[in-house]
Amino acid sequence: MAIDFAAIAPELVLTATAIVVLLVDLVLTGGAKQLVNPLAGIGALVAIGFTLPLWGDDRSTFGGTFVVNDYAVVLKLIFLVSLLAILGISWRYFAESRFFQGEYYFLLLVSFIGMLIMPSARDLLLLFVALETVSIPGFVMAGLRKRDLYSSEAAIKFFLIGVLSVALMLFGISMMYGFTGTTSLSGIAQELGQWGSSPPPLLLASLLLIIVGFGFKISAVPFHFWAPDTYAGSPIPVAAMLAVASKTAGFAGLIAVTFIAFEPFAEVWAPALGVLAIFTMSLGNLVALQQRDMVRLLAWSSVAQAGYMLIPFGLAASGAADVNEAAVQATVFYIAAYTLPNIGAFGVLVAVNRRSGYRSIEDFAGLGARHPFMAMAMTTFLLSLGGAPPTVGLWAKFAIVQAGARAGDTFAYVLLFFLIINSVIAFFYYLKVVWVMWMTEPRDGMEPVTPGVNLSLVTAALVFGTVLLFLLPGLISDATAATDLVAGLS
Amino acid sequence: MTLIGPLVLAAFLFCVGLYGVMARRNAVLVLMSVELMLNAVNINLVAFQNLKWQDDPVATGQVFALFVVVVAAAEVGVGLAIVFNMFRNRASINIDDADLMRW
Amino acid sequence: MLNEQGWLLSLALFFPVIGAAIIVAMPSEAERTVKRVGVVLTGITLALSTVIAFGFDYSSGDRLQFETVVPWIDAIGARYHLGIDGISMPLFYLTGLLTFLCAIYTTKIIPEPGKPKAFLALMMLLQTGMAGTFLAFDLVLFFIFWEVVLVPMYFMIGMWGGPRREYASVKFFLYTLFGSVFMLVGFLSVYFAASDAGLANPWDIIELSQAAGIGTSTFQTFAFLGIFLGFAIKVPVWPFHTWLPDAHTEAPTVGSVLLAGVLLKMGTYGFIRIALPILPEGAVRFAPLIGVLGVIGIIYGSLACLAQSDVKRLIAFSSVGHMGFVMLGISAMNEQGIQAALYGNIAHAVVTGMLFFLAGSLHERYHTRDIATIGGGMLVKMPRYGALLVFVSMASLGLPGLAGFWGEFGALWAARSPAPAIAANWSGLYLGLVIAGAAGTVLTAAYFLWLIQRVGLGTPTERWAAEPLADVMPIEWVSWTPLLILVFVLGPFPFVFNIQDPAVTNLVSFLGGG
Amino acid sequence: MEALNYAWLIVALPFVAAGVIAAFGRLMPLKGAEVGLAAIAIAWVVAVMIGYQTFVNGPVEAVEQVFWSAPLGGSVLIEFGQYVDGLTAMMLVLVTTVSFMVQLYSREYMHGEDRFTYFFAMLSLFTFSMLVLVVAPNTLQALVGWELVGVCSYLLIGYYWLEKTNSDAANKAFLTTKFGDIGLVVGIIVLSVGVSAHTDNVFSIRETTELAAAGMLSEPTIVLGCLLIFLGAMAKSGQMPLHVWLPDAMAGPTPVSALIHAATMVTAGVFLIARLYPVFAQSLAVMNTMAIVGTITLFFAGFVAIVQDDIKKVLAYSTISQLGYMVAALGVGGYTAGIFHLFTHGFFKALLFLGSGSLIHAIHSNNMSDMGGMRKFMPVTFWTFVVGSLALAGFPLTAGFFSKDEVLVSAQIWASNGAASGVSSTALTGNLVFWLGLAGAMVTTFYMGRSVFLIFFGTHRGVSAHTPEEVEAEVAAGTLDPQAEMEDLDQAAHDQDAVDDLSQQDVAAGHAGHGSDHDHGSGGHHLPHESGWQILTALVVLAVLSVPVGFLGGFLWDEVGGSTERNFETWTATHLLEEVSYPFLADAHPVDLEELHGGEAEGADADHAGDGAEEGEAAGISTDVTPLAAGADLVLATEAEGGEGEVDNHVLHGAPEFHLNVFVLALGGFLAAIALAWTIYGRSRPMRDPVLHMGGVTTLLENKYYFDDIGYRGVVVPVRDWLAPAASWSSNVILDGIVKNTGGAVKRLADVTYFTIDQKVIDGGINGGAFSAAWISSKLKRLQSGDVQRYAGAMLAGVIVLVVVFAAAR
Repeated sequence: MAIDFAAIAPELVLTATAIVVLLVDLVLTGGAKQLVNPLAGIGALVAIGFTLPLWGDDRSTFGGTFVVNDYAVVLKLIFLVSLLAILGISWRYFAESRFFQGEYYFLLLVSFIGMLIMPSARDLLLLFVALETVSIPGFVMAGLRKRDLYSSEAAIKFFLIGVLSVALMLFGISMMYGFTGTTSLSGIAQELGQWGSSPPPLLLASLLLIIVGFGFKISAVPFHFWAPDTYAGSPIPVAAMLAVASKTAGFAGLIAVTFIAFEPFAEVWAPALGVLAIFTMSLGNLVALQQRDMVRLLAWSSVAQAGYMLIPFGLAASGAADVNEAAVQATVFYIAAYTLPNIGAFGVLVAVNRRSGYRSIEDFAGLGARHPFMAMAMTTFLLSLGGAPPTVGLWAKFAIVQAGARAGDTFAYVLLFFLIINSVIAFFYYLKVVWVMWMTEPRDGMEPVTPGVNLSLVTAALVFGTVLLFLLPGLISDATAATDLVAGLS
Repeated sequence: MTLIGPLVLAAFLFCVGLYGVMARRNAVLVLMSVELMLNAVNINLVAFQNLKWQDDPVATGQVFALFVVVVAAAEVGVGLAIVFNMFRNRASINIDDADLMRW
Repeated sequence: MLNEQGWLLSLALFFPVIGAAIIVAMPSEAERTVKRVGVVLTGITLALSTVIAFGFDYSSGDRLQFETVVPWIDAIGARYHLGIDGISMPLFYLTGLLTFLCAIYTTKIIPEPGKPKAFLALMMLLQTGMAGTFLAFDLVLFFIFWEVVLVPMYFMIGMWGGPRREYASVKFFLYTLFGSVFMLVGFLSVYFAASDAGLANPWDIIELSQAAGIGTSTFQTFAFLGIFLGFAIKVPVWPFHTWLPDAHTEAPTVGSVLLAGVLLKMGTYGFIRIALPILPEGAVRFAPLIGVLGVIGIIYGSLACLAQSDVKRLIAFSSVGHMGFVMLGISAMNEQGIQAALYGNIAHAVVTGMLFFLAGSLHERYHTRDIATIGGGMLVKMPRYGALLVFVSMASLGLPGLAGFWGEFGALWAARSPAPAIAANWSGLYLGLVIAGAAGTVLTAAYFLWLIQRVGLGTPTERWAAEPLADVMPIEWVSWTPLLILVFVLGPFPFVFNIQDPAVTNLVSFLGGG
Repeated sequence: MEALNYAWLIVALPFVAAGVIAAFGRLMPLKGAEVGLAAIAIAWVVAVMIGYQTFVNGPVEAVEQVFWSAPLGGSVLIEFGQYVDGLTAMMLVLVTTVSFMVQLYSREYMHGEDRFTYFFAMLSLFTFSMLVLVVAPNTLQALVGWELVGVCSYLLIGYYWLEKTNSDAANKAFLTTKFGDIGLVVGIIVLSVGVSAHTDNVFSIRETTELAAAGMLSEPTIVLGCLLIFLGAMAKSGQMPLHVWLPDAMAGPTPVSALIHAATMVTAGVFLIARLYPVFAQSLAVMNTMAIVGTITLFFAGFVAIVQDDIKKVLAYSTISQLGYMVAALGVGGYTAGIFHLFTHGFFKALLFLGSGSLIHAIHSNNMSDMGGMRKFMPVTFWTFVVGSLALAGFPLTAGFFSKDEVLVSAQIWASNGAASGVSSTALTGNLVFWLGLAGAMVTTFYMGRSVFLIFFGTHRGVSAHTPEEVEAEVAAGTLDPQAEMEDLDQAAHDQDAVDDLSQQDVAAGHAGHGSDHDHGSGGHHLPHESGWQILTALVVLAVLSVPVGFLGGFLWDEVGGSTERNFETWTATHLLEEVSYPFLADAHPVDLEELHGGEAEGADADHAGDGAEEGEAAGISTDVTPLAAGADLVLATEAEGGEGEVDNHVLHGAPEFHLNVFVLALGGFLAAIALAWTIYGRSRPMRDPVLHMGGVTTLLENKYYFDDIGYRGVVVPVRDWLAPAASWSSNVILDGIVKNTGGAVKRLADVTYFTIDQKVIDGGINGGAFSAAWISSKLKRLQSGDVQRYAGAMLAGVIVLVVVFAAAR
């Protein structure tokens, strides 16, 4: 049982980079410590270089528990691109705040190793390990500003809810193992298929418990409570990581368990997740309306986004391969489309926050006059999050609606109805920010916005990507649609 | 040995842990309650392996339990660090006090 | 043949984007230059449109000309399908013309807080969105252009608007967005039904139209409902109109002109181009409702006008009434009705666009739009301006011989003899609609006369008696004259009917199945 | 005949003139008047040529040309063109003549006005609009002209728009006629949609009338269409109860009033009915409606005229009354009678208005109470005014005499036709029109007599006796409250007048100079003097015309050198009209279109489907109105001179025959009324004369009226104090009140619509959605308590709910 090193090359590269970063950080001192950032970036680029050749290949190793196919490649690329973006917005932020740079980048890279594993994992055990690999560094990163009460509070909330949900999930896994005798996803699917139409409630309960573990990760209502507090307390790049990459990892895991392992019981979990979707997007948007703190606003908005991404899950049906296919494609597309603007929004936040500590909506007053580029970028990102042109966010919403229309049943239209209502509500607060930036005067004596070259470039790249993908959504959709994702899953 | 004994024990342990997480205010005790829950999971896994799925060649349940133990250790390590940091910051490990951020 | 050069149309469509980029790249200190360059750039766009208008083969207006078909999003089979036919042609040209005139107008009159760079750039982006809606023959492409319009308009209202601009701009944005998502749901369900029906290009508007009805009657009804909501909000059809008065009242003059002149047309165009031919059975079911809502809009808009104290708001509500006539024409679903609706579109664009120009200049001079504050005597203070107001008001109230008449009359005529499928059940209702619609013309006349009397006639009040109020300025003459000429010419010479006729005949043939 | 092809020139010239005047008028030496005059003069020449050609050639084939068309959708076309036949030619002559005279007159009358140039442009435009209607080959073009006429009248009535009352009047005129246009528009639509079942050329008047005559249009289409169109005509032609705008329209300058009342506005309704007459004739209900509405109008409007003090208002009500005659005539089958009256009335009413304008010009007041004895100052005005008044009153051998006679004769024939075919309602309306028409003629005579006496006889009571302020006060009062003026006439109340005067002056302070055409300021009032040559030329020309035009269609035409084959009836009739029969009368026969067109191909004087029996019956009809024998072709029933079945055997007309009974009755009525007027007003105006305030002399003068008292109290008082006030009151209070309250109600409805429904319900609903979202949001955010253990609890609760709902419940 030889190990296919090509298949795990990206993970290996990131691991090596993480170790190198840790070592280099020991060696360097003072301002030179910040060089670990480009180092990590190079590692990420190399990892991308090892990931791209995997496109079009179906590989599997570790006894079939680790699978690399196009679906996994797409998600890995999303992770690596977001890693690059997060590195971009982290550089100045951490270089100037002078705490634990090496550790931060190490933790970040480790967390991403977990993420890279997630879409490839085809065993509950590997999924669990991957999840923990994502989470545990996250707990630490959330509390990285260790002299900050908010940061430690963020960490402890994140940690407690995290371990609780993992405990629940593990309990579910143990029960599932008891019922099926296997932890392999396809094995579980086979076993479940034999239960027919009347499974014991305990089996369904364990199924739901497993889903809950990922529900925490994607911050679905009611497992979302940690998210706003943690985002608000964490360093902003960490919040970006949690909102984007960590959430994507959660979705990757959720896709794996639901569409592969629990596919025969789609009639149980699909409506459950559909209802969660409704609650998640509605609550996220409604509470976001009231936020004054930009990070919290983005946090709630990302809760709401998770709700949108959950909609396709609500459409799934066992045995209906085309519908499930469309659903997975929609979710993956949405994730891809959501990554760029969301990191970008946090990036602008970093730019404004840098040196001034500004983070409330009022602090964005007159940004259009103070720093037109950043205001323009933020506008683009917010429009994309809302789903308005000229941004890729429009296609994200399009994809969800397409999946809904594809399913075409009543519940699908109910979900779409809530999607529409929520899109409107969401724009209400996105536009509020836009309004504050462009149509209000800056307060007297405001600090200037000095994003620095690095951050500006990253932001520009993200704006460019957001708009480019609007013009040519095929760049993603062709990738997501060309491969048979569901078939590729198993 | 029947399966029922270990399962009831595990369920009991899990509920105790859950209660601890919900009700204890001391962060360390909350951490320990989490450990209880994880151990309940371990009991489950091992019990199912040995009493129901004995012919599993790779002994999935036991292997899984090992992983859980390791991860739990890591979690507790991180958790204690976080609690410690919190104590340093506000001289309290009462998790009720951690409500700076809300709404 | 010139009319086979698809790239020309794409160039004309996307040149404003290039223009916007050029404007943005200019230094913001050189405001005068920026404004002039804006005129030149929009002028080039208009020139390109003119070339297209000359190259267009009017005798075969039912055929798509200047057509481009390029694969775009393979995953869903969406294509970049542009083209222009007799129905699109007037609207497309009008978009270019109005934007050009707005750019001219902006050289002298730009609302607070200035910033001509941003203003002109947004205007040009808006132009691409608007024009694209009329040229897209792929539902996805259409939807994209449709949505593209939102953002520039939001900024235009939000940055250069009146005191309640935040409220108005957000309302405009959210309301339209709300409708457009429903529309998207409708489009997608049509797409899947068309895929099931085996269409080669299930997004293609032409193919969908030629399929003459996709899916079951029930499916069509529901799909139509979704699409109806999207378009109806844009039109706006009563009772989805409430964003309009706010948006118009707060928008800067140029924004109002484009809003009334082109944006509202997108809704009716959508009905005619998409909703009716693609979902004929659904349309037949909805037609009486559309007709009733249209007539309610006519009466209701007029009554609301009578209650207004703000000139601009009054004109905004008048749009509700005028679009009611357009909807009445659409609801008849016959050639006359469609012709009337399209003609009403054009006429309303020209006339109401002109009225908004006038309202804007009124505000420039009096610094208020309150009818009571102005208090009359405009004809004494500004005779030419007042004469223009009277002239355009007359056109707006549907005076025969001026632009506004044919749309109204045609709609009423068409509603008397609606499509056979409708006439079979609803003949009596439609007669009632005709009478009520005709009664609406009286109310329309009433509020315009009232406006003229309260603003234009009589002696100036003390407040304004000594105030020097400039009569129509040269720049205003320049930017208004083309519209004034159109207001006049479209009356006795309704040539737009001729342009549209082949295309409308062709389009109505698709409705036959219903 | 080739002149007919150039009818468009008549239309185009005023339009070009209007454009040129508007653009360059201010730069010209005569401020644009020369352009207008030149254009209308050329147009007049062409019109007269067309008129002559159509006249000498008898009923001509209509020349129909389309210059420009556009598809209204599918095969339905919008067409602009011309349609010239006798009726068109008649209208062309009338409109251009009156317009020519009015423009000439205005040169002097409007001299020195601020917007002189504008005024002339508008006059040209007004003329143009009416001509568009006149030459319309289809109802759509007619509608265009119709509405343009409306808007031009709006612009001209509101000419003195500095005063709100004037613009109010303009609004009222426009909106009232616009109300009627609902009917017109819908009527045209109904008719054209009906026609569309048979032909593509749906708006064509020719096609519509032919199809109607052939009985191919359904009954509902005809009844609904015609009644709706008639509603439009009612508003435009001032039929009760939609006449309310007409008296107010006197707010415009007097030349405009002349144009409106004689040629360009109010005649439009009658003309359109005449145009579509074969359609209207298809339905008894429609005909009866017209007859009744016309009768009511002619009778009651006349009474209102009696009590007016403002000379223009007298004339306005008289116009309404005369329009009633025309409509009534059309309603009783008197096609020729109706349009003949239209034709003659145009001349003398223009004359009267211009005459009154001449007076007003001289005296700066509209009120007859300010005039008196004007005969001495303005002899030409006096004589021309008298000619006009006589014509209006129907004095023998004047134009009005012939035309009014024909109306009455038509009514009689109609009644007898109805009786013969057993259609009782026809008989009823015929008699109604005849007798009330006769009574109305007396009323007409009386108020015209009163006016002439008050203005030209007696002594001058004008501005020379008052201060300018008082003049203005009276002007104000005159417009404000005719009722008050009427009471002024009452001797018994004249002491009260001083008080009224005072209060009126107060009122006037707020309405300085309103209602008056002329506000030349108060610089030096002197004795009135005769107007200049331009005004007098117009007066004289019209006065001269007011007599002979009547002969065209009168029974004396033969005697003065005309020919029975070439008279007004042959002029204005069409072949189709001759073929048309009333389906509701006995022996109806739908027109055979094939035959009609075949006949046209053969020649203009094709046989009009006559047969021997018909001729025999027709020959039996004597000059006095003998009921027709049953079975006769009643439609064609009148005279049949020569019995040759030639084109002079007209249809739908009253005969240019001498009807002794009618003549005697009419003349008797005239004499009685004029005598009465003379008795009361002949020598001096009985009140408010300053002379009356001179102690004993006044008493003496007053005693002279003891003689008049009996007639006064016996006839005048009841009529004036009861009937006329009732009519006036109903006109001013009820109908006007309805109009006003309609306006108020509409305004209230508008307010409710906007403020309540729109802003509160609909918008409030939408905003309410937003606010409730915010409210819910503010509550929901409390869930985020900050306590991590509550989070955990919520999470656990979520798990339990999920499990219970989705797992256990299965």
